[in-house]
Amino acid sequence: MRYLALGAALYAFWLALSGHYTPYLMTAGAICAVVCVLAAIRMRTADREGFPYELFWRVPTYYPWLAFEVLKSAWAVAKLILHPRLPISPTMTVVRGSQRTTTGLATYANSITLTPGTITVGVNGNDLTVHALVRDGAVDLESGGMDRRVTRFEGGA
Amino acid sequence: MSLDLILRVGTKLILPFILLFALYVQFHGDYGPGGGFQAGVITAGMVVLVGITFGLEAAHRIAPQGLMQFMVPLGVLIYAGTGVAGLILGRNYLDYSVLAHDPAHGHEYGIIFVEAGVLITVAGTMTAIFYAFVERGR
Amino acid sequence: MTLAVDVASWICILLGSFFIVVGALGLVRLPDVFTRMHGASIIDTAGVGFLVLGMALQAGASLVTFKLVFLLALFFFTGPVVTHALAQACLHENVRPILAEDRRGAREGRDEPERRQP
Amino acid sequence: MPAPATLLLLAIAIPLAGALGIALAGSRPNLREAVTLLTAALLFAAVLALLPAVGARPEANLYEVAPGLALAFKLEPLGMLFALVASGLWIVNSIYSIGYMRANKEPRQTGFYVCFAIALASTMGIALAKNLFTLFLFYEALTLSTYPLVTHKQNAEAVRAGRIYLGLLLGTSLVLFLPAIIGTYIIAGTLDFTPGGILGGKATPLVIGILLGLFAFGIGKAALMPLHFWLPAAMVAPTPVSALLHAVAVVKAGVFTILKVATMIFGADALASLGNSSWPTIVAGTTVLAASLVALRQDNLKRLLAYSTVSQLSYIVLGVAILAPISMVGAAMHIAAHALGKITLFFAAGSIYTAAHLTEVSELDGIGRRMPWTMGAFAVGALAMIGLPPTAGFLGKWFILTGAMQTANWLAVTVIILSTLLNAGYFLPIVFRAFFREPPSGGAAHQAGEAPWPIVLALTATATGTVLLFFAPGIPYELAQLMIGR
Amino acid sequence: MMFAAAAGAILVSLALAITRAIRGPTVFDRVLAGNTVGTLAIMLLAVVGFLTGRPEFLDLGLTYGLLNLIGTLAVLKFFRHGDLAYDADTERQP
Amino acid sequence: MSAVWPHLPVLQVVVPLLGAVLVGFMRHEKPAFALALLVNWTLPFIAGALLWQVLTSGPISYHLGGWEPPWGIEYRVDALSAFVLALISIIGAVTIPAARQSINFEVEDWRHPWFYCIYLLCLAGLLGITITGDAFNAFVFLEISSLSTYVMIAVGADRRALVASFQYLIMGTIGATMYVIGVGLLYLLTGTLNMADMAGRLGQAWAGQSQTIITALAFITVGISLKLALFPLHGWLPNAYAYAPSWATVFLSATATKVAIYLLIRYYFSIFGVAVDFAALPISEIIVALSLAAMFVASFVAVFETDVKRMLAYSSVAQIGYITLGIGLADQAGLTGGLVHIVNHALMKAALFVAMSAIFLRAGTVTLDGLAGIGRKMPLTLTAFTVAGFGLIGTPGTSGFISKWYLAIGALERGWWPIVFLIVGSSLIALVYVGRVLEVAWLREPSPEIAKASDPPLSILLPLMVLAAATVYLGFDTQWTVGIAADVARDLIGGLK
Amino acid sequence: MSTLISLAQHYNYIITIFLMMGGLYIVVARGNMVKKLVGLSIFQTSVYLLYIEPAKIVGGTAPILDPAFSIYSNPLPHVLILTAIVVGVATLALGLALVVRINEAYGTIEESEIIEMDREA
Ligand code: NA
Ligand code: NA
Repeated sequence: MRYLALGAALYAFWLALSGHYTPYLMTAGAICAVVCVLAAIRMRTADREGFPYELFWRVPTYYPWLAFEVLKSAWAVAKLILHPRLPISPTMTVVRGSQRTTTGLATYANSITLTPGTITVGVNGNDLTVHALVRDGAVDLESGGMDRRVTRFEGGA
Repeated sequence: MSLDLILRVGTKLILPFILLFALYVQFHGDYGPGGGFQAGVITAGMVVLVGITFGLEAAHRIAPQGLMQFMVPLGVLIYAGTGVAGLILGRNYLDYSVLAHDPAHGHEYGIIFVEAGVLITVAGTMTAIFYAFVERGR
Repeated sequence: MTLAVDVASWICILLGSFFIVVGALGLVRLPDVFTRMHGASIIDTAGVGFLVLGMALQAGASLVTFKLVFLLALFFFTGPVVTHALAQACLHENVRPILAEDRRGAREGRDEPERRQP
Repeated sequence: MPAPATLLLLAIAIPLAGALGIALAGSRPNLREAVTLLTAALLFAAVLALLPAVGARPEANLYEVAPGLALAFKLEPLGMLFALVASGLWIVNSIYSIGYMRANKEPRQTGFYVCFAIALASTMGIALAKNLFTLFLFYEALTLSTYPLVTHKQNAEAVRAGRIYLGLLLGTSLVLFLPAIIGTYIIAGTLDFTPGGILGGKATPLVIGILLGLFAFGIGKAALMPLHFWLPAAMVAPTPVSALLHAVAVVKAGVFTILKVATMIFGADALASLGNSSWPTIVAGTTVLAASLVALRQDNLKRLLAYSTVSQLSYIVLGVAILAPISMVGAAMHIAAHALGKITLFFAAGSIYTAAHLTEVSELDGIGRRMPWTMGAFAVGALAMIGLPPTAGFLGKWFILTGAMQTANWLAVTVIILSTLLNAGYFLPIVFRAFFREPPSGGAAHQAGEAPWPIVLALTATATGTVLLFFAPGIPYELAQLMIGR
Repeated sequence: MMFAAAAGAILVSLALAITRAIRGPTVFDRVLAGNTVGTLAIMLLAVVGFLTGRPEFLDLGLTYGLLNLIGTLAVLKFFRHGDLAYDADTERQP
Repeated sequence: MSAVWPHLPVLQVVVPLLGAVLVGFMRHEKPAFALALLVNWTLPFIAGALLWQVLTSGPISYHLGGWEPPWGIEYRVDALSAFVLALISIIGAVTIPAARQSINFEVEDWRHPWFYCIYLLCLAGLLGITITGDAFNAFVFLEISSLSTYVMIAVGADRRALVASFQYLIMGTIGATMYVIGVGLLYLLTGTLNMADMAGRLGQAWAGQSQTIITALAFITVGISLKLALFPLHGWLPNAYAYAPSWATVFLSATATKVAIYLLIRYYFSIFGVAVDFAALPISEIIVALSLAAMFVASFVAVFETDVKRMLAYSSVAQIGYITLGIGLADQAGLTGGLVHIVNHALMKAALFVAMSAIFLRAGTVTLDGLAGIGRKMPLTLTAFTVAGFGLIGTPGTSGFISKWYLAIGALERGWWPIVFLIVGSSLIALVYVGRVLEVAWLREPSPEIAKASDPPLSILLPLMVLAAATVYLGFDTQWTVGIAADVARDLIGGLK
Repeated sequence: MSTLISLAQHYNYIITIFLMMGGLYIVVARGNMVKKLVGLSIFQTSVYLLYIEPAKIVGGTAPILDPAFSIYSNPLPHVLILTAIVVGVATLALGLALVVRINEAYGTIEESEIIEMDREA
């Protein structure tokens, strides 16, 4: 099932890229998709961690929110950088990710890193070590809003 | 270990797509920029990524070293051979129009062969170089 | 192409350019490698995002848009990975961040629960 | 009887073939020497056979290496004279060499004879060259083939001498001679030797003067001062080599080339455009006197002879510089005369070294009683150098002097008279010591005995030749006349 | 016009990033800057592609993006372990 | 035969290329060498046929893939390129037999097949540069040959070979890049990469775009000059030649720089010269000045070298100066001299370096002192060395004399008579450094180290003798050198604006 | 639009020159062989931009010659760029391989130190 989904995704990817829908290229695309799936299997990447298609339908709900977060913090950091006195207060903190799957945890960590102003510098078990450009960034991360979001995205709760 | 959680998840997700993208570039060489070379580079890049993420053994599993070394001349042979085919069939070197009844198709086949040759050589070379460096590092 | 879309795309492109320049500025201005990563990540996210969006608007619903989206996705998935790896490498090489405050101590020393494998 | 053209080529081919034969016979000394003598005899025969054809001036054009660079030979009177002298003296020199090399147990004799033969081939090439390119080719070949002979001993001194020899001869020829040739080619459009010259009226006196300078000093083998010192340096070589350098081939090739260039490249009127008592006269004159003065102060016999050669060569150059036809004749004849005289002297010096191992003039008291033949021959040679009858030396000098008087070139006249006195000043004392001084008691002079017979035979022959040439100067005189077109 | 402006902005940023790459001080600063340069170059490709009506430049951009990623990771891995293909599974201790 | 005939141009390149590929599959030294030998020996026939074809019935144009130029890549063979093709092919064919012994002695075993593969690749690249009529294609071939050259140098036994190779890689790449930048400018200007086409359009572009054209000219000149080691851009050459495997040095010294020179001539006389009036620019003066500098400075350095291979390398720089001098003089005789010297120097240098490889093989040293008395031990080798050495000096009766004769005539035709003295003067310096070696080799007592040394096997001796003989033969029979070169020069100069 | 293109081309040339000078500077100024190679790659990169926009006059004034030319004789620029990239990559790879072996042979990749070691040897 997962393999089929992967194959389908890959083929869609092909068609989207190609733009030339000659029979020759279409078939070639199909074959290539299959080849890739086989390769993925051989690389042992076609598992839940590597291709969590269960989560895909939740993407539209999570990523727009993330994008908005990114925009906000980007604006904040921009102001900091442009501020003549450069009023930063670099802070290290540890936040706990409540996700159960590695995928979920990874998503959380990446989301933190994606939002300007915070970077996941280390993962130890479920504890994410985070470097924040300003103290407030660290603090409201600790408040755990994003953690809950990600957990929901992961399909927990 | 912790490096590998994020690296692993991220990598696992994109690996198959990288390979597909490589093949896409390979087959669309005559439309956009590209063809064999980028395809080869990207393929090799994928192997490298596997290597640095999951270790050399994993890389060897999908790209055996001996095979890579063999691929280098093989690709060139295919490339040059295709040209010679044109020569043998009485046309100029690299003139593929004779490879099929309809010159246009002939050209297409020719291009396909050539691009395949390039892909094989480039992928082989790059991967072999990567392996060589790893060996040196040891 | 309607004026509205045009204007929108222009705004996006302007914003993108703005964020890119700011990010690069941060790369130069900020004091140490960790803080500089933040500058860089502005470029990777907001800057790239807006530029791509702007171009996508220009291109309309076409192949180009698809590719732009892929480009964006690439950045979204790989940017953090790279940054993270970089931070890891820094710590591994004992490149310590300049800190105004370290809030780790308070929250250390909790045993982690066994995570069931996916 | 082969055709003259063939003979021309034979004259060069015979010694080369000889060299090959000698190399092959290397392991068996007697056979090797036999080959040497045979080759020399054959060569002389070939050259003699050419003599009747001189008037016709036969040619042999091998082929054109490149436009303007033809490998070609042509028989000219002067060349004939030079070829005769060289090939004739080679026979004598070979006989002498056999005696000398064996008596002194010299190493690497095969190489010695091979190089000797090649040197002779080169000499023939110079003598019979039809154009400057061919001449230059063999001129360099002569330098290179004689280098191993000069460095024969292969000790440090020989190596140093070799450097000077090669550096100076090859150097001057490449840096001065060659540009002169190129310039000539550009101006005249040809390099062929032509009676009356090829440069006449083609260039300004300045250019002509520069070219003349390049030739005069570029032809280092003529040993004009200050480019003479390779000759004394080369004295380290075995005596037969010295003979080859001074009499048979090398220096003669130098003056021959100068004569040839003067008469057949510049031509009388081109030279005349430089005016009387021009710098060549001065250079030549200075060399004559200076070299004689140096010789006067030498105690080592061979060095003394070397400097005498330097001065004698400049007589010949002087003969050219005077620009009178008769003096040209004199110059030509002096080539032959000096060749015979000087080879006699060197044979004698070598004979003394071989028999008594003496090298310094001061050691020669009474040596004449022990080695009458040798010292007799030496006396004859000395007279030839001074230019007194009954030796050939007189004729050449006399003609040159006449020319100088005709052209009222008093500078030259003075030079000749002064130098004659100087020559007498350093040669006669030697003869006097040898015959009229008491030998030092217990000195080497007491062990009786001449040198081995081949040596004595050789030097007697050349001495006789020196005298004969005075009484029967026919052939050289005729040739010299032909040369200046009478 | 916009694209020209964007191209200009990108060039400026490139200059800044390169200055950082040159100034360092740590090798990681250089890597970071290098990565950023890569990103900017990709955007420049995209923009110039648009500017000159050559959308196929985007493929070039994607390619470059992938290689940029792989390159950076490889460099980091190398600095971390002095060994490109250090086997992850053998790395247990922190 | 008739089927092959029209495809000779491409075969000239494809044969060695395919050879390289096939050798690439091989894991054993014997078959690899055999194949390399076979390939090498076919090339002269192809080149000869091409030369004959060109001389009898004019230039040949071959369109890769059947695309008409300037759409597609054109292989263009005219007298000049055929001349150089023949030279390279013959050098390769003559020297390859000498390779095996030397390579087996100097290079690790597992590298042998690899080496022949790279060598054939290099050969293909050099031939490609010479035969292609496409500016960018020339760049590709240039890099193919260069990269393989770096490898050939790097496999030298001495670790300094690595550094030499690296330095060459840096310089060479800069050169190639500058060349391709220059080509790029021309491409922007004319929209074509076909050389002939380019030449045609530059003329029209000159009016408005002289600055750009001059810039391009500068880039291309510097770029190529780096590859041909024109003084003062020769820094890479001495070490490269000194530490590369002896046989690699033989091949490179005889061909690589020569092909670069060919390319320079091509650009000056067939592309820029056609479009631009060189008399207006000081190019000639600059080239001549640099050439003279090379002839003297490099020769002087050579005099003080104690490693004979390095000495010969510096002499190469000087000799290249002679060739570029001819290019700079750019008159009938001068250019002829330059072209002739390409051949003459290639042959005599090949002879000298083959001799060095033989000496290293037998005596294990190439230092001046190490060569003491070697003449007694290896008489034939040293005889050949001596002959070629005199060729280097330019004594009459050797091919070197012919070259210098024409160069001197050319200088006088230009009215630059002092150059005549400089030419002969520098050959005097050559006399010094060659003389040093000869003196040591012939007149010193052999040292015990070389007691067992003897002349090399026939596989080396024969090529050596052939090359030395050629040095003498071409000093007398010049119809194949001067004969062709004069015509080529006439055409090239005739084409100038 | 043509002014835009010419503008963009100006960028091309600015970058080209910038990269050339920068790369060359690094090659010359740095003793570390890896850095030299990096500089070299930068230097080579300058070429790619040059080939992006063919058949237009440098400085972007009106296209020269009759346009017919620039229509037909255009080997696709990206093919050229691509080839240049291939060459660049190959060179870099070879260079790095050399550096690795140099490091093994000398224990350093600082040119000055290596030269010093060779002088002593
Ligand atoms: Na971030
Ligand atoms: Na050379």
